[in-house]
Amino acid sequence: MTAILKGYALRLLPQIIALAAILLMVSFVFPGFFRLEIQNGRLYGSLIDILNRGAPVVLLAIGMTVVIATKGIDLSVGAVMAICGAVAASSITSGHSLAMTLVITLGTGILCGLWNGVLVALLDIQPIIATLVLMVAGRGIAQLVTEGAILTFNDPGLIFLGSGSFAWLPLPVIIWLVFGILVALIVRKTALGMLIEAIGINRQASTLSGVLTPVLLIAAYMLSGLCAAIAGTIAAADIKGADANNAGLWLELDAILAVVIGGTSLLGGRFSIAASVLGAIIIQSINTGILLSGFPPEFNLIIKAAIIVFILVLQSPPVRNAFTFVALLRTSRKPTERQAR
Amino acid sequence: MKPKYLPLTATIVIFVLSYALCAAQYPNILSTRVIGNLLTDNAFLGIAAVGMTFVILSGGIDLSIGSVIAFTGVFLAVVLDNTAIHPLAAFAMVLLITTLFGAVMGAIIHYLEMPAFIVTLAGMFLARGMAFVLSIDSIAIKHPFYGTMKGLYYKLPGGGRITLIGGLMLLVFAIGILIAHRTRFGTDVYALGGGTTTAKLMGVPVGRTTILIYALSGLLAGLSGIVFSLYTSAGYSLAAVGVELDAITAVVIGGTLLTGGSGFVAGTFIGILIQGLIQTYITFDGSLSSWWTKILIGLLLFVFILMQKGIVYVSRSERRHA
Amino acid sequence: MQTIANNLLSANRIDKVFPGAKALDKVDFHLRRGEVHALLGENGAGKSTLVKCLTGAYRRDGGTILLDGVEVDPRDTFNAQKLGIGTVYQEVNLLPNLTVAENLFLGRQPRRLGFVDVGAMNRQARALLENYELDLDVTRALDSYSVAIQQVVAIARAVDLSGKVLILDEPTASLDAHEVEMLFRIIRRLKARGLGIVFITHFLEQVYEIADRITVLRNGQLVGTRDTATLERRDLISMMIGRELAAEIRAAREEPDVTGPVRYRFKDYGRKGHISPFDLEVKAGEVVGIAGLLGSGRTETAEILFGAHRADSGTAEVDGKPVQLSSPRRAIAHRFGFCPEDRKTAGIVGDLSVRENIVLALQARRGWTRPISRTEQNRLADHYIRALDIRTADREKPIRLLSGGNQQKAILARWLATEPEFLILDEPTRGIDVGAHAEIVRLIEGLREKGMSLLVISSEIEELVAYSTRILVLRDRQHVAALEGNRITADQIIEAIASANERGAA
Amino acid sequence: ADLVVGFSQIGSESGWRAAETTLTKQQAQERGIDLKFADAQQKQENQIKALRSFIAQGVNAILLAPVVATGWDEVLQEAKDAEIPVILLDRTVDASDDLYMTAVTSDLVHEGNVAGKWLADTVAGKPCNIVELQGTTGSSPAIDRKKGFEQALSGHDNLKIVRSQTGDFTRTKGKEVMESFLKAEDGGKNICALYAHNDDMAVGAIQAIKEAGLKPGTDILVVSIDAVPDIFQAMAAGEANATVELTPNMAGPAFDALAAFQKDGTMPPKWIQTESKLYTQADDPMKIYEAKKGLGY
Ligand SMILES: Nc1ncnc2c1ncn2[C@@H]1O[C@H](COP(=O)(O)OP(=O)(O)OP(=O)(O)O)[C@@H](O)[C@H]1O
Ligand SMILES: Nc1ncnc2c1ncn2[C@@H]1O[C@H](COP(=O)(O)OP(=O)(O)OP(=O)(O)O)[C@@H](O)[C@H]1O
Ligand SMILES: [Mg+2]
Ligand SMILES: [Mg+2]
Repeated sequence: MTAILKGYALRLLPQIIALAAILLMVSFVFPGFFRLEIQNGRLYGSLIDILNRGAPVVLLAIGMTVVIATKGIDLSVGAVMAICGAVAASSITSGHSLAMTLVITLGTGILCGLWNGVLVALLDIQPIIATLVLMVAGRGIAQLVTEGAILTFNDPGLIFLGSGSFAWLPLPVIIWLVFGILVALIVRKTALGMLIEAIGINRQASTLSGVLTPVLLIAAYMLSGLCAAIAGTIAAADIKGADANNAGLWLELDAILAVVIGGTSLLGGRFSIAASVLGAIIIQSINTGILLSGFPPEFNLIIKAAIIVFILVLQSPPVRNAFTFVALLRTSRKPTERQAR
Repeated sequence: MKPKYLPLTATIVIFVLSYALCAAQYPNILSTRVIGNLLTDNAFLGIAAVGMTFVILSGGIDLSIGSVIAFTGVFLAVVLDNTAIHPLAAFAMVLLITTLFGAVMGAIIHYLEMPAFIVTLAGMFLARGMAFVLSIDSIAIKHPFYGTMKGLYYKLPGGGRITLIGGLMLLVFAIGILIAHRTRFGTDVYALGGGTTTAKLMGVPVGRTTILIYALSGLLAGLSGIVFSLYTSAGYSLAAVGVELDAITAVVIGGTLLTGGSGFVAGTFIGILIQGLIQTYITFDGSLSSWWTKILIGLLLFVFILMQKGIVYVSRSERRHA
Repeated sequence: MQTIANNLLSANRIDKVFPGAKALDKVDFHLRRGEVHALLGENGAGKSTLVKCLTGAYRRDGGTILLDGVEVDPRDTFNAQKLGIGTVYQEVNLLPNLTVAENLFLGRQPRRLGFVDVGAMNRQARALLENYELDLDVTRALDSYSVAIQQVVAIARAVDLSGKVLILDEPTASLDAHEVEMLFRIIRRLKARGLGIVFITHFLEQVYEIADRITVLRNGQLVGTRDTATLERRDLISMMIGRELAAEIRAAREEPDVTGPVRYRFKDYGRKGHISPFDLEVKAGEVVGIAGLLGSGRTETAEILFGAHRADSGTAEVDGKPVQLSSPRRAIAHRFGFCPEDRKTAGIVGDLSVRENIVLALQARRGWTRPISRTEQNRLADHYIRALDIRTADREKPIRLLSGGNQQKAILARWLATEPEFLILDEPTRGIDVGAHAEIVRLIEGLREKGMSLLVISSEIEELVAYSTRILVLRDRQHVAALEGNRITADQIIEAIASANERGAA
Repeated sequence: ADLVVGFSQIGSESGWRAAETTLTKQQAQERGIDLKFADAQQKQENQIKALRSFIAQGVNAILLAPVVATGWDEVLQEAKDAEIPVILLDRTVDASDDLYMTAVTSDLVHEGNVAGKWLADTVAGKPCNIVELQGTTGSSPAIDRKKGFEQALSGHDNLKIVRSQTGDFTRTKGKEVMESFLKAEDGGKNICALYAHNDDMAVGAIQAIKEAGLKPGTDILVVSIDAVPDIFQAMAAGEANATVELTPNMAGPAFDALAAFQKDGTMPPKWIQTESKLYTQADDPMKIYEAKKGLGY
């Protein structure tokens, strides 16, 4: 058990170090960064903002991780967020109950995922292109629902999902924590994780071994759709309105980036949901850090790019190997002796 | 017919059919003006897409080209606005920069073994960030040389024009085809797409080829940026957002596999024309709301991919049964 | 002194360490001009690693390499090719998406005015392949040809590249007797020209037929180099496995009696463009061997039985009940198992561990909601690692890091773990060393005795004779003959294959 | 319809623009004009393509809402050669003014100026730290509205912009950026006013202010631009203080000018400026909200 935990910690080490470094850096440019206080019955502070604002990307990254593990990619998540936000808003304003609205919204997200999954798994269209279709059309569909305007609503229940709090934490944070743990458990406590990895590494061999490839592939995209739906609902609830034009715009790239920072290969295979979540939080820390720093906005992109490049270079195989090599040198005696046997 | 030509043929067939369909509804689409526009308006996209084709053939992807186009435009505008440097010299400078930019991305991809998607995504942020830092305003380029170049066109009967930039795109495609199919470098690109490890075992200089591929893509993105600045006579840091996705779409519609190793530069040309046709059709129709425009573009994209799959599938199975 | 001067290629004290494994430990290897030098050893002994160190595909961790008495240091394969070392690596290592001609001339295409002269390239490619009695459309993509043909193309490329040294790592694994004969003719010709040839194989007959000297590796260490003429086969085997081999495959067969009921019945089973409709009945406790030339449709037969390709004609019955075998999953539900021929693309799941690869099919059958517990997985993996003698540092090693033969055993383990009732094996002994080879043949016999039905495809006719209770012969994607009882002899099989062998003309 | 007019719209990136599209279509329908609508999805190249297509189709006139000021000379020249009048909507271009018939626009700099003046008058000499939510970096409204606002502030040493970041014209970003402004400026105690380049960002920021336990409109003054319906709701609730209207009905005056030109060749003035009207809480915001609600904002 401890060995497994240790392996887990080791797997997440690069992400944890990167996160710590960024937080430290931000605290240099903005000294009050680590301050936390309780206000209106919830924790209040920049750290909480990061967790809270990161919610959409964290959620998208959870689904994206599984899709990428199957050697796919889902470019449509941003658009699906917009669709689902629009659906939620229009459902609640047309008088449906909150429960009904959630069912319809999450159902819509899953349906979008089903569409992507069918294109990829059954029609055998390359994932980037298959999901590009919905990426392009999806925002149009969302606008169709809202008719181009920002569809506002006042339902306190729905708004609570975006800006309420529970146990001192903002609700979005609770949602992604619970959902992330749930998905990670389902994936790791069943055989799903291994089967998904097998598909991502060698689809043909997996099919020949009797793995239900098409079903699992479709399920992966459906999960991604569900994640986008939750993210879309939160994003809409947060601003009390569905903004079909801007909700989730370009977030698919952030989600993919989060997965990669989390160390999951874009070529599919081995994945870690916890690492992707950390990746998403890293990205949000950069974003929040930039906002707190007070640099002029022209520099936002360059700063973000530079930090990301730096993190990824540190994580790249040659650099990592160089580090492990140094580490190995220190403890070199033992393994070689075992070899000789 | 060889199986490898199937997707290309399918694309051509689809293009001709859809052009005929559009023309049946709006005969004006057959005018030389529309045909000339198709070339001129898509020139910058076409040129960038040639680079993208090479990148995708090698199994990579380049997300930075849209930003590089914007950067090029802003750079030219700033240089021409503030100095007395001749545009041609400025062109040379900017092409050098973008080529180097591509080469550095290629080197990072190869030596640090990082996925192209991520490296070029960072490149995308970086190039646009540089454009912002140079200037956030849109700057008009008033140099007389630009006017001269714009005055160069071949007038077709019926009012259409083959402009300098339209012609340049055709030239780039021709050279691209030549490089892809008639040089060792071209074959090496396909070889990388077939599998880096194997290519390496077979003696392909993987590092050099990777760097060259992204340098080429950077060069062509720079050229595309020059064309774009000629097209709009301006530099603007928010220009050409999402061009990389358009280019990828054109490459894929043109029958190139995103996994690399299979496809044609010529196919990309048809892909560009198909995209241009979709847009022309939508403007001719003129009754779609903003959202239906998006939905229709997505839908047509889907239909094209489906038709292509269909044609390839049908002719494969026919060959089997023959 | 004399011998050193005579050495074309000398490797001295080569070291290579992989994380968790010392693949080569101060290995010496000397290749003379004009000799065929066999490099032998068990699966995982380090043969492929040595070759890769020699050609720069791997950077060695220590040692020197001399070519023609001059120290060389090939940094990559391109470099090695320039030095005149041509190599066929284990597993076909060509590019499936390029044309045959491009594969042959990659990196050295004939040019005119700086541009590749495609016409000349194709012409030269055709000329080159004529030596190998292959009449291919060289402008077609390589992957439109079978593994065997790809292998021949790889050999042709390596031979053409080798100015001084030719290295062949298990080139004959997927070749039949005819192709092997042809390859040997070419090897002899090169040898006469003074090339040094390194030849890796697990077929000892071939070693004795062609090799002048033999170097044996075991566990990454040099055991010794001997002249073939003076080395007894028994001694060679004990050099390789470090002990006496109990028994090699029997050449003669004892007659097993198969009296069980017919369990699997296929009628008119076929698929257009793949394999002509055939009838097949398999009894419990029966091993049906399938023989035929390359591309005769053996693999296709196996794939269609397993549902990897859907049959478009005919019916299938299991125990008298009609069944639909429309997908591997369905077939597995009826307790079929299938070890594919192409382990790289259809067998191993490279990044997963040996353990996960072994439990994969079993887990897939149980469904994702019923995970096999970690303890159970460990037990299964350890059991088969021991039972099949899979050489791996531990069960958590990614399978792609195992040597070729050990990968093959792990795939076999994957199927045995599902306890199948009808097991289809396509070239199960390809790339497997003598010791293991004998084990697998014994395993097949053991499984049969337990009442399992097997269908085994192999290019090794002796092997088929040893374990088959019935043999089907295929030609041109048709089932043309069936041999039973005492008609199962190597001669009879060869005759059946050859009786109307138009392929020779092709 | 006898009059065919092509309309190249920038896109549908905001509620304001959707309203402009709706109104343009309405106005065209009322006048019996056949409107050919093309959405450019925020891309200039698409607008140029659309214009060329309109010319190829031979429309009678073109409405253009240019995404950016530069780069229009060539295609406008083509339209002129084809004798098709072009009317610019809501933004101008950097081209010689004989290339288009007229421009119906508001003055973006002036809008910022009006907002700044209001703020200067309201705080009346008291020291005031302002935070600014900019539009999309590089977009002309962001640049001009910033410029106008700063012009209005010059000479008022008591007014200081302490933080300025982009909120991309969206509610989400407006809220997120405001949250960090609040953190950075001592929980918001340091901030006296918020200037947002559009109402959407202001609406987002108002939520952030409320969630931080402050009263928008009282603790922090809120002034923004556009006058979309939702800001009137906020004003009615006392959470926003002022907004500067950018009317979405640019097409009405444009079609009027076009009709006059068609009838007897009257050339309209080169610039038809729409009013930049300031609304405050004193203007019965709920009534305006009701009136504006149906316009597709
Ligand atoms: N890249 C690698 N990383 C780690 N271990 C490796 C790697 N490549 C090979 N090995 C290990 O090195 C040992 C030697 O492998 P090698 O492929 O040289 O064996 P071989 O003699 O060619 O066997 P076979 O006859 O099965 O092909 C094996 O134990 C293998 O697991
Ligand atoms: N001489 C040939 N010319 C062209 N194609 C061939 C030739 N031989 C085989 N092929 C191709 O290879 C495939 C051979 O089928 P299959 O793999 O079933 O043969 P096999 O008997 O199992 O041979 P192998 O020992 O290579 O596995 C066919 O699909 C065919 O297209
Ligand atoms: Mg080997
Ligand atoms: Mg076979």
